[in-house]
Amino acid sequence: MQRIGVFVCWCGSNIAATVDVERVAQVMKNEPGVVFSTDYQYMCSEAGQAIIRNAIAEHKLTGIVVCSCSPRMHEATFRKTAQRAGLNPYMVEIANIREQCSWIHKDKEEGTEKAIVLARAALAKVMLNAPLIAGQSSVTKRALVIGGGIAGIQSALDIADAGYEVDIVEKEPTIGGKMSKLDKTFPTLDCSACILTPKMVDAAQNEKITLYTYSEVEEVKGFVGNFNVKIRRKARYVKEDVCTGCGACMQKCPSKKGLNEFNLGLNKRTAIYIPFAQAIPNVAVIDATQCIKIKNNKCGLCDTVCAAKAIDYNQQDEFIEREYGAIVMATGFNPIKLDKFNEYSYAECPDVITSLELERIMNAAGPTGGKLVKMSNGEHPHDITFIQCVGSRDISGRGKCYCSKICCMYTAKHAMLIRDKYPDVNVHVFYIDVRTPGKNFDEFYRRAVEEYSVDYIKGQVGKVYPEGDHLVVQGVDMLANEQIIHKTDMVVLATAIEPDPTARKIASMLTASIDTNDFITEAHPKLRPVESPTAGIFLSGVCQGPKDIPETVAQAGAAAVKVLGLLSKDKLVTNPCVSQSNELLCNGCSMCQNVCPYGAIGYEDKLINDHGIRETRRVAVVNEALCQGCGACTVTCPSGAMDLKGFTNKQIMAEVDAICK
Amino acid sequence: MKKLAVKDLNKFFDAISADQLLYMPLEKGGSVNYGIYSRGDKYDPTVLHTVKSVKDVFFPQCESMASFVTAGKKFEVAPIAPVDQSFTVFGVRACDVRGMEALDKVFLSDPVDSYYAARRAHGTVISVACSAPEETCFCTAFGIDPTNPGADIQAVIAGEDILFSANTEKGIALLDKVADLLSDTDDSAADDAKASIKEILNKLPLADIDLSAWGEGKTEELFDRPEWDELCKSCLGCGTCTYVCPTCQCYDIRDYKVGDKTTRYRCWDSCMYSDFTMAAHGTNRPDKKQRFRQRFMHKLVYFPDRYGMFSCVGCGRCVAKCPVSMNIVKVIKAMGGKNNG
Amino acid sequence: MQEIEKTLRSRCAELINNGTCDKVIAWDRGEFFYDNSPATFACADCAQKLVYDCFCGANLSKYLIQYAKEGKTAVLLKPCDTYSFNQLLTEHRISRENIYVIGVGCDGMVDIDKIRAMGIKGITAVKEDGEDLVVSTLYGEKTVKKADCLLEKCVSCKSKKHYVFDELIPEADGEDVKENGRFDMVEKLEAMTAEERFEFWQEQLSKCIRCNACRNACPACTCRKCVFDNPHSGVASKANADSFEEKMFHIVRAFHVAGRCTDCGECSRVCPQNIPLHLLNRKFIKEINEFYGEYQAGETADQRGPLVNYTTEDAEPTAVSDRGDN
Amino acid sequence: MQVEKQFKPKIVAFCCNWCSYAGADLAGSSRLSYPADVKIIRVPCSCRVNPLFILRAFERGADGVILCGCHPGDCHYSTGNYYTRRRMTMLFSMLDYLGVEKGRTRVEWVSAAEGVKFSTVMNNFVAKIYELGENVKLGDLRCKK
Repeated sequence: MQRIGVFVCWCGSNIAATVDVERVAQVMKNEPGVVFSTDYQYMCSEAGQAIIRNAIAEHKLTGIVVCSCSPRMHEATFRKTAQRAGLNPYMVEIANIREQCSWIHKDKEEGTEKAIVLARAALAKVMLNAPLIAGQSSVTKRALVIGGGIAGIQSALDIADAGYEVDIVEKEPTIGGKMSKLDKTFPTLDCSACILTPKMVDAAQNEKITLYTYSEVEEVKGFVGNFNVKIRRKARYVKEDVCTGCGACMQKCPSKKGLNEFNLGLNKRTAIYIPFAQAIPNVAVIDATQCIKIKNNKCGLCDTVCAAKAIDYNQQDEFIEREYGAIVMATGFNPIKLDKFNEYSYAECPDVITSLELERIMNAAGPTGGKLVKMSNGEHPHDITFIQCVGSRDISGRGKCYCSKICCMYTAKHAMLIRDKYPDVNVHVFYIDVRTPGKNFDEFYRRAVEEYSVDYIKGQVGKVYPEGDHLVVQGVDMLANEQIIHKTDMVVLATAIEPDPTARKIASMLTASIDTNDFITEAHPKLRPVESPTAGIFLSGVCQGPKDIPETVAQAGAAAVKVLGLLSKDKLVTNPCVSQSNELLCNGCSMCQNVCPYGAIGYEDKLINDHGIRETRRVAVVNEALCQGCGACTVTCPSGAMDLKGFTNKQIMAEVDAICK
Repeated sequence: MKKLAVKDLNKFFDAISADQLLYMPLEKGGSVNYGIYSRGDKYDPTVLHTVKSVKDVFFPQCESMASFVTAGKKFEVAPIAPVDQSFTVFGVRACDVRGMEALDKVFLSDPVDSYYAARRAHGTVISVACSAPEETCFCTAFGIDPTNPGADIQAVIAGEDILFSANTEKGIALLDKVADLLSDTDDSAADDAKASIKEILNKLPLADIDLSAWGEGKTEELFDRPEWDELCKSCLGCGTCTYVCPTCQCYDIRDYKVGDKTTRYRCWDSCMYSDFTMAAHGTNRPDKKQRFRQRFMHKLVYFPDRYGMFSCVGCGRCVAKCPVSMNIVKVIKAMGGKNNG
Repeated sequence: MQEIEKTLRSRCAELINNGTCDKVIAWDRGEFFYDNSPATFACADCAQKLVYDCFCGANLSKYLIQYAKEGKTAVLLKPCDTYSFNQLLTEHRISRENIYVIGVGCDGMVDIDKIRAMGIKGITAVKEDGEDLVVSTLYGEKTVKKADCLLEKCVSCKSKKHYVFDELIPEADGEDVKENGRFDMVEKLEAMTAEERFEFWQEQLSKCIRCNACRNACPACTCRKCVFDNPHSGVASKANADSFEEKMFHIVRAFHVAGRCTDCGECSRVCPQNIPLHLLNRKFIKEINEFYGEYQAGETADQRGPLVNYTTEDAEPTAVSDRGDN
Repeated sequence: MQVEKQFKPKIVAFCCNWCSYAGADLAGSSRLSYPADVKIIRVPCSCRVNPLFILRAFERGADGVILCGCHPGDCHYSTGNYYTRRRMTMLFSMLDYLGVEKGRTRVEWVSAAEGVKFSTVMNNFVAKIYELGENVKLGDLRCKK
C-alpha cells in the first residue's frame, strides 16, 4: 500500500491568491492513500524542501504529490528533494496548480475546486507509480555547429579552445555569414571585416575545428550524446584541398552573368568565383548554372589556367556521416523578402535599397568600391531617406509581428557614416519608435541627431514612388501631425529580419521545437535561453531571436559552455520513462517497430514460459538507450504489451478517472 | 383448461402487465430475446427460441449486488436488495423450463443464491408448447415433452386459440386475475394440437441421440479419451454456447469503480474463456482442450454426478449458434453410443 | 462444386502421401448438411472426408496460428481468406514456409438462415444448380436464386482472385469484383442524421451479449491476450452492462483491427445476435481509402498498414468534424 | 421538485509535454484565462494518447475531450503527431458514425510559443461543449450520479 504525502505550495500569492491552499491540503489529507498533507509558502525553497524531506522520513512516504507550479519548472527540483530523502525520484508527481489553475482563474472557489481535482489526478497517478532507475548512455566527444556565421564561429572556437573536436557545417562556400557583409559595426564604428576575419582564420587554423563549407545537414538520427549526422558536401567542381585561391580562373572565366551573392546581387561575378577576398576557405567554387563547360561542355578555360589542377567538372555531391555528442544551431537570419511591400517600389526602383545592400555599397570591397552612389545611374545622391520597421512590428500579416531589434541602431550608424563622409547629403529617418537599449546605444543615437543633424521624423511612410530622377516619399509626421511629401534621391529600407529558411528544416531534423516565426524555441525563455528543449541541441545567434553582434557572441559563448558541460561527461543519465514490452502479451506483429522513430524496437525469438506453456515466440525488445519515450508504440500495440514507464496506460486512465469523477 | 383467441393475446398481456412486469420474447434489431413487455409489443408464436434463454430473466447476464461508497477515508457498504416485486414470464419453451430446473439445483441448494431465489419466488412462468420444432432440437433425448412444457401455467396453441392450464398455485392465481379474458374449454383441442406436434418430433434427426456413454460416474472413462484432442481443435474459445445455453450458470464477480463509488456486480462468465476462474497464481485451465472438455464434462457427467440430471436440455441453441458448428451433439456422438453411428 | 470437392479430396490425400504436408486444414461435415465445421485431416484416408460445398463460409486462416506452428500444414483458402492469410504473414503470426496454400475457387457461400427466412421449412438438403439452389424439404423441392441466399460477406464479395496460393483448384483463378457495393450500407448510414445513426447502433449494439464470437473468429484479432480479457490492462470487462461497455468493446475492437481488417466478414457471420459488425470495419476501410488512398489489407504480405504510416500532408481530424452535419 | 442543476462540463485535455503543455504554461504565465472546466493531463507526446483513454473519459462522464500536440512537422519525437493525426481522424470518424456529436472531440496543434492560441482554443472548445450540453450518448449509466 502506498503512503502518499501531499505538499501544497502557495508560491507566495501566486497560487494562494486564487486557490485556498489550506483547503486543498485539508481535502487531500482525507483522500485514501494520503498519510500526510500540508501547505507552505514556497515549497521549492530550501525550507519547503526540508518539509518534504522530513515528511518522507517521518511518515515513511512511498510517494509524494507536490501541488505547485508547472512540472516543467520544478519537477526536477522535487525529484532531487525526494532522492535526497531516500525516495525514488520517480515517485514524485506534480499537480500544476499555478500555470494551469491559479494564474488563469480569478474566482477563488473555482480555482480551489480545480486545484483539488488536479491534485486528485496527480494522486491517482502517483499511487500507480513505480520506482524507476535511470540508465546511462555514452557521449561522443565531438560537437557539430550548424552555420558558420559569427555565432557558429564563436561557439566552435570556444568549444575547440576547451579541447574538444568541433565541426562547422556552412551552406555557403565560405564561412563568415552576415557579419562578413557588414561595413562598420555599431556603436563603435569599427570595421566589421577587421574584427571578424581574424576569427575566421582562427577557425580555419584551429586543429580541433573542421570546416565543411558549401555543405548541408542532410539527416540527423540519434539523441543527446549520440547524434548521427549525415552531411551533404555539395559539388564545388573545384578540389578544395588542391585549389590555392590564386584567382587566375576568375580572371579568365568568360561567363560573367552570375549575380554576386556576396554583394546581394548588386553586381555580377564570374561562374567560377571566390565569394570575397578574405573567404575561408580561400577556394574557388563553380556556379554550375552559369558554367559554360558544365552546361554545354564547351570552354574549360579555368581548367586550362589552373596551375594547381584543382578543377573537376565531374565532381558529385558527397555524403559523410559523423557522430556527435552535441549540436549547436547557428543558422542565422536573412532580411525578409519585400514582395508584399509594393508601396516602397523596391522591385521597380534601383534607388530603393535595403539596409544590408547599403552595407555593401558603403563597403570598400563592395560593388561601388565604397562610394555612395545611386544604383540607377551612378550619380552622387544629395538626399537619402531611411524608412524604419519595414516588415517589423507588423500586424497586417505581411511582415513580422516582432521587433527586429537591430534596425534602429544600424540606421543611426548608416546615417552617421553618410553624414560624416558626405556632409552634403541630407539624411532623413522615418521611424515609429527609436529603440536604443544597450551599452552606449542611446548616446550613439543622440550623436546622430545632435552632432550629425540627422532628420528623424516620427511617422510612417505610406508610399514611395519614382518621379523623374528622384523618388518621392509620402509619409506622415505624427508629431507635427501633417502629411509629408518628400523628394529624395535614395530610400533605404530597414527590412525586418527572419530566421534563415533552412532553420525550419534543420529544426525538424533535430526535433527541436520552433515557434510560429520559425525562431527556435529555448528550453526556458529566461533560465535556459541557449538550450533547446530537445536535449543536446543548443542555440547560438539569431536562430533563437533577433540580436546584435555582441549579444550573438555572448550567446555563442554560452551555448559553447553548455556544450562543454555535456561533452565533459563520460556518461549521461538517460530518461527512464521508456517503453517496455511485456513478453507474455507480445504478439510479435512488428507494428510497434513500424512507428518507432528511433529504431529502438527489435524482435527476438525467445523461449517464453507463459504460465506453464513453454514455447519460442517472436517478441519485441526495447533498446532503452535508444527509446526516447514518445509512446507511439504503446498505442499501436493492440494487446497492450507495450507500455510506457512513467506514463503507463493505467496511470493515464487513473488520471482520466480522477478528473471525470 | 382455459381458452383465449390468439388475436386477443395483447389483451391478456395488458391485463397481466397492468401491475407487474411481464417478460416475453420480443424482437429488437432483428433478434428475439426476453424483454419487458410494453403495450403494443407483439408476440410471435412462430419464433421457436429466443437467442438468450429465459435464464436471462432469472439470472440476468449482469446484475449489481452491492455498492461501496467512500467519503474521504470512510467506507460504506450498501447492498442491493433482491427483487421483491411479482413478475410474469410468458412464452417459455419446455427446454427452458427444464433449464430452470437445472439452475434451481445450483442456486436454490445451500448456499441459496438470494438474488435468484427471490426472482424464482416472485416470478410466475407461462410456458408455451413448441408448435414447430427445428432440426436442431433434441430435447426429447432428455425426456422432455415439448408439448407439455410444465411451469406454473402451460399453454399450447391450437389453431386460432391458445389454451392455458395452470400447474401451480401461482399459476392458478394468475389465471384468476385475468379470468375475464378467458373461457373454459375441454382438453380435446389441445390434445389434437399436441398429437400433430408429436408427429414432427418423431421426424427430428437428433431425436434419438444416444446418451448412454454419458452420465453419472463416467469421469474416469471419458476424461482422457483421445477424441477430445480433435474435437477441441475447431473451437474458437468464444462464449456463444455458454451464453445462449439455458443451464450454464457460471458467473464472475467484478467491481466497477467510478469516483467514490464502487459497484460490485456479477456477470455471466464462460468456462470457454481463457481468463475463466483466473486465480492469483495465473493458471486456470491453460489450454483450449481443457476448457473445451470442461464444458461438456460438466453438462453431461459432473452435473449428473452431483444433481442426478443432465444439464443439457437439448434446446439446440448452441448447435444453431456456434460460429464453427462445433457443438454438444458432435461431442455426445464422438464418445460412442449405439444409435450414434 | 462437387467436382472441386472430389479434386480437393484426392489432391489433399496426394499431398499427405507425398510428404508435401502432414495435415490439411479444411471443412468437415457437421450434423446437418449446412453446418460444416473447420477441421484438420491428418491422413490420406481422412482427407477423403473433407467437404467443399456452398456451406464453407468459415475462414480457416486463423487456425494456422495455432496449428501450423510445427510440421507442414496445407490449408484450403477461398479468395477472401487469402487476404487474411497475407495479413497474418505481415504480422509474423504464421510462417509461409510451414504452410502449403491450396486456393479453392468460390462463387459465394450460402446462409441457411436466409433460406429459412423465405419461409422454407423442413429443409433436408440444398444442391447447387448453376445460379439456383435446389432446396429439398420434407414437403418437396423448391428452387431459389442462390444470389438471394448468400452470406452477407458474399453478397458484397470483393474478389474471386486468390492473393496467395501454392496451387489453385480449379486452376483458373477468378478476378476482382469491382462493383461490389460493399460500402452501400455504410453510405446509407452516413446519410442519416446523427440521431438516426445513434438509434441504429444503439439498437444493434445493445443486443451484444459479449460472447466474443466476433473477436475469436476474427483473423485480425490475434492477440495472445485481449485487453478486454487481461485483468491487468485496466479495461478488462465481461459484462454487457448498462449502456457503454458493448459500444466501447466494439469501437476498440474495430480500432484495433483498423487498417488490418481485410473485410472477410467473419464477425458478422458468427454473431449470434446478427449484429452487422462488418459495418464498423467497413467504415474504417472506407475512411482509410478516402483519406489515405486505396488500401486493401492483406493484398500482399509486406504492406505497411495505414495506421502505422503517415504522410506529412495527411488530412487533419477536422476533415471529419467539418463534414456537413447530418 | 428537482432543481435543474447547472451544467458544469467535465473536459479532459491531453497535452503533449513539449509543445502544448508548454503552451498551456505560457497561457498561464501570460494570465490568459480559460474556463476551469478544462483539466489537463500531461503526456509525453500526443501519440501516447490511446483512443481508449478518450473513450474511457467519455465512459466516466467527460463531456468533451481535446487532444493537443505539436504542429505537424514540429513533433519533439519527429513523427508522433503524424500518427496521432491518423488515429484521431479515424476515431472521430467512428464516433460520428455511431451518432455521437462531432464537437465533443477535437485535436488542436498548439506550440510552446502559442499561449494565446492555447487559451483561445480552450475557450472555444468549452463554449462548444456548453452548446452541446451533457454527454448522454457515450457515458456509462453506472457513472451517472
